[in-house]
Amino acid sequence: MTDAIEDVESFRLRARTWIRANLRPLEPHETLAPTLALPVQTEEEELAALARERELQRMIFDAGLAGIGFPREYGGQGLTTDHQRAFNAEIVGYEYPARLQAPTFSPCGAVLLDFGTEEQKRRHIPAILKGEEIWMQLLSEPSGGSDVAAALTSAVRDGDDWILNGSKVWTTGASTADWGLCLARTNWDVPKHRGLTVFILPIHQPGIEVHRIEMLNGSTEFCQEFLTDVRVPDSDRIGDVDGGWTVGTRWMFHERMLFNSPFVSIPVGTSPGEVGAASIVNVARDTGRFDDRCVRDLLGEAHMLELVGQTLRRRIGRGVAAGRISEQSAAITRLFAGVSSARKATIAFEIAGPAGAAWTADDGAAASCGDDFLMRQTSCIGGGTTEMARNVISERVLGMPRERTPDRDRPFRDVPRSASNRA
Amino acid sequence: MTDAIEDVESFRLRARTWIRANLRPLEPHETLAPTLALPVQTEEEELAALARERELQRMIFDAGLAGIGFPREYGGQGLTTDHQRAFNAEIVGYEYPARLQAPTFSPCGAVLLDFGTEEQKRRHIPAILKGEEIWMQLLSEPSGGSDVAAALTSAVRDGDDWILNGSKVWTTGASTADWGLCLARTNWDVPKHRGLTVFILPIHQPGIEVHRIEMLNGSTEFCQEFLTDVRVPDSDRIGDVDGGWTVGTRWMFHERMLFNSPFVSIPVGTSPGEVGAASIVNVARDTGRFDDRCVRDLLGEAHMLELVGQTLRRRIGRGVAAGRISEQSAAITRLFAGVSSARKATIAFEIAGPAGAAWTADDGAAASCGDDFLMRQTSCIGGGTTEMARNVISERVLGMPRERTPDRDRPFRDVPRSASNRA
Amino acid sequence: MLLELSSDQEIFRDTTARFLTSRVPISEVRSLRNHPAGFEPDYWREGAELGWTSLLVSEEHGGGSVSGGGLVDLTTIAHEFGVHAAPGPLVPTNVVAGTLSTFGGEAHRPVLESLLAGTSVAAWCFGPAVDTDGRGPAGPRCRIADGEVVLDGVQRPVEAAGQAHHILVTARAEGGLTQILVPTDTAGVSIEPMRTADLTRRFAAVTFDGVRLPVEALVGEPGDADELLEYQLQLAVVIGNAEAVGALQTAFDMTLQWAFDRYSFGRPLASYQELKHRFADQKTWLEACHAVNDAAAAAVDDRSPDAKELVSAAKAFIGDYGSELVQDCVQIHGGIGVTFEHDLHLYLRRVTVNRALYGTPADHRQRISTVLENRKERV
Amino acid sequence: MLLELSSDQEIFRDTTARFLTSRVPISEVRSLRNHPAGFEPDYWREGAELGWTSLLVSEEHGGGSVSGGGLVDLTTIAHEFGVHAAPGPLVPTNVVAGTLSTFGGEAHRPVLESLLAGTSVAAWCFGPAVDTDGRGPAGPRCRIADGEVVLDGVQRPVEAAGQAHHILVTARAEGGLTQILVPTDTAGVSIEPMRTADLTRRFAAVTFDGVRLPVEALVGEPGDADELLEYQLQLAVVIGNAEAVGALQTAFDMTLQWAFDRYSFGRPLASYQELKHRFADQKTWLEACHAVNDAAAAAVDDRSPDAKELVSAAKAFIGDYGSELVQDCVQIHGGIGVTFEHDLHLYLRRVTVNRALYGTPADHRQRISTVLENRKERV
Repeated sequence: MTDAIEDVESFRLRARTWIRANLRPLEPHETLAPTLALPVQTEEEELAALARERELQRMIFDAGLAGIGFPREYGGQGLTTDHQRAFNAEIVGYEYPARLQAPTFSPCGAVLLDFGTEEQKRRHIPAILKGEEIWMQLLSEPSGGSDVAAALTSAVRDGDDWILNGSKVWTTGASTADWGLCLARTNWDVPKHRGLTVFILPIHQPGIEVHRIEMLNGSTEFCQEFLTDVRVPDSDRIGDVDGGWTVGTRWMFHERMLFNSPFVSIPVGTSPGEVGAASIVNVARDTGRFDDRCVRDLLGEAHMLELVGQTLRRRIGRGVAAGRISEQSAAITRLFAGVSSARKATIAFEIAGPAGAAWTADDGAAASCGDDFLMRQTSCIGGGTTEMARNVISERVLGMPRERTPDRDRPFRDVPRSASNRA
Repeated sequence: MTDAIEDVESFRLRARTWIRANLRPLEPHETLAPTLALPVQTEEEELAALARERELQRMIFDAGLAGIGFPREYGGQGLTTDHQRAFNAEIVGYEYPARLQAPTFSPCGAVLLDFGTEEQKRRHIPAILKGEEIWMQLLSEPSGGSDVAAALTSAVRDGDDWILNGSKVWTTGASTADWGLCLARTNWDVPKHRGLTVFILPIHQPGIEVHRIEMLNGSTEFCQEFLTDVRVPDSDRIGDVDGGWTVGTRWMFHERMLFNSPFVSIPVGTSPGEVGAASIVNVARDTGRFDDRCVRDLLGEAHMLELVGQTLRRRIGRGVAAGRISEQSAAITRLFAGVSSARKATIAFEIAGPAGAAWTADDGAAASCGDDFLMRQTSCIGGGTTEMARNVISERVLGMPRERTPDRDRPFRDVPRSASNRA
Repeated sequence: MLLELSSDQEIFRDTTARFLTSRVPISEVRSLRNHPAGFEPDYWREGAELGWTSLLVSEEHGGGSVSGGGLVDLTTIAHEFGVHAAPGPLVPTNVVAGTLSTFGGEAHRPVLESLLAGTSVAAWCFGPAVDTDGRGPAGPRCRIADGEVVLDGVQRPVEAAGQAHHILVTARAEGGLTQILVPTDTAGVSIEPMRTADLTRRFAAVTFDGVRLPVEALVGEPGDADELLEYQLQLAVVIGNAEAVGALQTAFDMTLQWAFDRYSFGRPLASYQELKHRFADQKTWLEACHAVNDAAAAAVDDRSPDAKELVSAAKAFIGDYGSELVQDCVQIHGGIGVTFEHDLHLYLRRVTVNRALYGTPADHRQRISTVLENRKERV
Repeated sequence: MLLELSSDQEIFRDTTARFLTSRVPISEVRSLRNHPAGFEPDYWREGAELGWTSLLVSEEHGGGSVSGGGLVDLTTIAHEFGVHAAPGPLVPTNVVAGTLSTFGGEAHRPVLESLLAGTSVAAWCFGPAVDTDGRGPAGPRCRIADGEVVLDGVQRPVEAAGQAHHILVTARAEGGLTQILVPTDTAGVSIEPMRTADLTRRFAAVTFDGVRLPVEALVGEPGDADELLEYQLQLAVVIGNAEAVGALQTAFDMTLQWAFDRYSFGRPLASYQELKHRFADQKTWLEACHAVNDAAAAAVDDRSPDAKELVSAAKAFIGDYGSELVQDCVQIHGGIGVTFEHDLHLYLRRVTVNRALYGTPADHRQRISTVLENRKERV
């Protein structure tokens, strides 16, 4: 009883028409994707921006353009990555709900779609697509680093409920989110991957205390949460008890695939959190160094990295979509993006010269290069480190022998851990 | 009954006076240190050059300047690394016996000095210092790669003799050497390090068959030897039976320390096998590109690497000599030299432009850049790979945990090996 | 190469792959180092019958593409050339054939036909090209007068000049850059072979000393060859890149297999994390090399406005990262990887020589920055 | 820092190390980010009593070195500044003190004395310096007439200009580069604070608008400051490098310890081969940073002919490799390494800011190539 799905080009035209008629064109210089390096927003500004985005999302929903890859029965459009890509091309240069895309639509919405019960999906996915629910991920922990499956946050069964205790870190949007997706340990007597369970829970409740983390550049985008006796009904469990790693694996896959996802709108050409090659051109202009052949060499390199990154993303995205290469190949895109972004930050800093050490507003585009350089490794850390990406590529894509993991076959409570996290 | 040793400055003056009076100043362009990238010599040319060097060495011996770090009782001067360094400064720009230094004086001569019996030392060291004996190393094997202790060449006891069978590779000077230092397996029923023994043997004998290896650039400097029932008297054993790894460790230490050795004369500023920064300047001149800021950037980088390498070698050499840092720190020098040499070959190739692909004699210094680039990794492979150097630095210098070595505690005959070397 | 070829493209590619496997196995390639031309005429003629020289030529001239994108199709052949370290002047012959089909006059038709038939090959002088810093001797100059073109100067290195019947030359004339198709047997043309880091390709320095030709030898409008030269450069770079990517793919596959087979300290090399991570980088660079050159090929076929920057990004990236990739393959092999006996150097050579031809990575980064400079708007 | 200090040098270094540990522990350094000057006057005065500002000053003027090599001695102090991420204008104050002692006239003696006593600090304008490409606004210009110097122009960034009583300025005059010691309270001097990536150092843009001073304010011969400026640049670079190396040493030690303490997948990070090899690279670069800057310091002290190239090699190497080293420390720490709460960024800042000051690595590579160009002989 499925309808034939809408042709990509007719969808593109429909999207284009609606976007041009309803969305505000961006001013030159206006950026939507928040990056660590941007001037810090106040909480009021953040809330106001978000309110506007909820409104925009509702408009998009009402126009029949929301949730391109989500099934129609949950309020989505039931279309494909190609349709999403067409939308991403059309949205370039227009205001759109940038903050809602990740982690709300994906990985959170995508995980709900993959593992949620019918009831959970009906309750949350339409609300997400209307801009009514904003979600956050409660995944990383202070003790864990890249070893996400070593979560120490515990969930203990209590009748029809679970009681959660522990701490999560590197979350974003804790002050603005409505719901969270949370990975917790439900069994300490089995190896780590087999004792995890995923829950969903409302964020604003007394048992959850939120601390902002100040980054070295003054940004306070990230938070740490302390969960104390947070009660979650079993009906808000996602997937099986102790089956959380199955969910978590998919969760992290969606995270890596953001740029090739049918769930997320990202204007073509965007690389959030990156120092773009175009802005490096402005650094060269504003320092009056465009004629220096060495500077031109660096500009050429930056732009080369950007073009290669875009074409690589397209190749891997299509290859995965067509089933020609494994989903694990997303790690290739992630690795390239991280390393090339760090290199671009270095190039900008080099071109800025002394303005990288000290600057005033007169320095134009050169003014933020020093702070960006200090933060440059975030592109190789956030969203899974480049080290983890290299592990995935060598072991999962190339099939090389797995690293020795002494925690693999022993009860999690007996696994050696960092001095600071030992019992 | 030791004399007070000669003061460094008075030694320097003595050396200077003799060198200027007796040795031929080099022509501009003349190089002595053979590198892989040089035009191939014919065997006759090689032999003629060597005969001249034996003659020079005898002159140096007669002048009381040979074997600076070797004890006087074996014909040496009983002096220090500082004296050797003074000699290395004075010899710059003069003809000297470059081919005799390594591996004859060190590691071969140095190993004899460390582990030889009194009789072995009296027989061979004076002969070496007079230029009468040229030595070669029979160390690496085709199966072994970096794992030198996994030698498959076997030595079986037969009365007062040993019978050697096997194959050695990456040897130099096989056609010109008189004696060889050889690592062989004498016990297969213990872990690999505990079943090795070192022998010395004359090279020109029927049981030793030599094949030249053609490198991709046409050089045939390296050989592979096949040893068939080579009989060695037990009196030509170096060190204890099954104690060969003690000898081997020291042997490789001498190899790493060549540039800071009291046994070896290397003109200050030489880096054998390397593309020198000075020759890169000539590439820039001969391609008419000295005024290109990008080329100047690369020239600056090449010269920077050279200066840093020199100062690093001095720091590590002095630190080891003074006992401030462990002997294992020589791996730091080796790593830096390998990586920076590869980078310099790349810089030269980049500057050469199309002359790196095809050239005539008109291209001057640019003419060899393509072949040098093809061979560039030899600087990171020969004399112990950079990977091994990184292992040594992390494990021995920094004390980080050792790699898992499944061969460590099991009889060598049971160790897993490459398909091609399995029984 | 594209992850998904059409079935026509796949058949086309596979035919060449099988031909190369049987006609120029690696042992044959190795022995060609002493062959004066680097390839056998029969081999080239049979290859031409498989379509090696017809993809950039229009159907009316006897050519035609498989997919509608002639350069994209040609990259599948070039990829196989890299995979097999195959001999033959693929780049210059195709550049000249494509040029003659689009811009050549009636006088050039017989030459074009012989290139299509594989009975002759062509050389292409990469002239005073576009944004590089004019290193090397000044390129040729020409005068046009009395129905004649007179050509003087030197060009080097020129691939296959010694094997070609014709050389397409770019010369400076009073009105601007001008292209001329020069028969190699014309009086005043002398060809001096050069040494090379390649085994099977042959390069020469070509001197033109008062070479006189009728104006029919001109290709395109005299004084107006800038765009033509730019287009030729894009073709040459993309074909050369595709060869390099094929060579990289083989070197990578070979080295990965070696890491599984070779044991050190009782473990396969493939079990060492540091090597695993290097293979992860290699794989990433390799996929990126495929991706950017495929995009560049499509952009050139489509005459897309971003063709220039994509082509130069591909050249710069494959030149630098490809070199590091294949050199790391050498490193992982150890000493055996730099012996003549081992196959690895055949791929190393292809990547190395292609990096140095038609602009180094640094030259192409300058080209990219020129594109950026000409973009007026501030982003 | 040198592997072997003399016992006098060791006592000297250790005194400062202990002083910094007690007076500016890391918690104090972190809180100084809101301090207008970045350091307390008492702290600086006490430091001066430990010899921080006297090493480049001759004994007759009340200074003196420990070992005979004043700059080498000073690098031991600068090293401790880096190790402790310590505040205070060590570079400009020493550059000015050293300059005034050697080239200053009687009129400058009181200033020199106050610098030695630590009762004031000085700023130094790194002017139109040597072989860099003159980026930024043109430096100041001056005229000398009627017993007066008149100074106009802008200089930025100038370290500690807002905290200094005097600024040593290099200006272009008709006869050539000229240096002038300008009291910051002179009419026409305005000082605008700049934002910075540092926490405790303060930088400013300094504008000179018709500033008039008596000719006694001149330092050295007017029109003849090229060599003086070169010498000052060498001092500034070596001192800044020594700070950076101290910071690198601490960052490295801290990260190595972290690798031993932190477990991932049931194993300490230190057991992962890929990380081990990165630590091996880090250790190699770190030793190389020590080695080349120590050699540069000695060469400057000895007025050796290779001082210029060694100083620039040190700046270029420490700038590039040091940055990669400390960024890799961040990477190994993961997210916590870029939080304000963690100490690592204090060292990251020191290395980063020092890389950008007094010529970037690229600027210093150009300087090296000038040295090479001026070497006439072909090697």
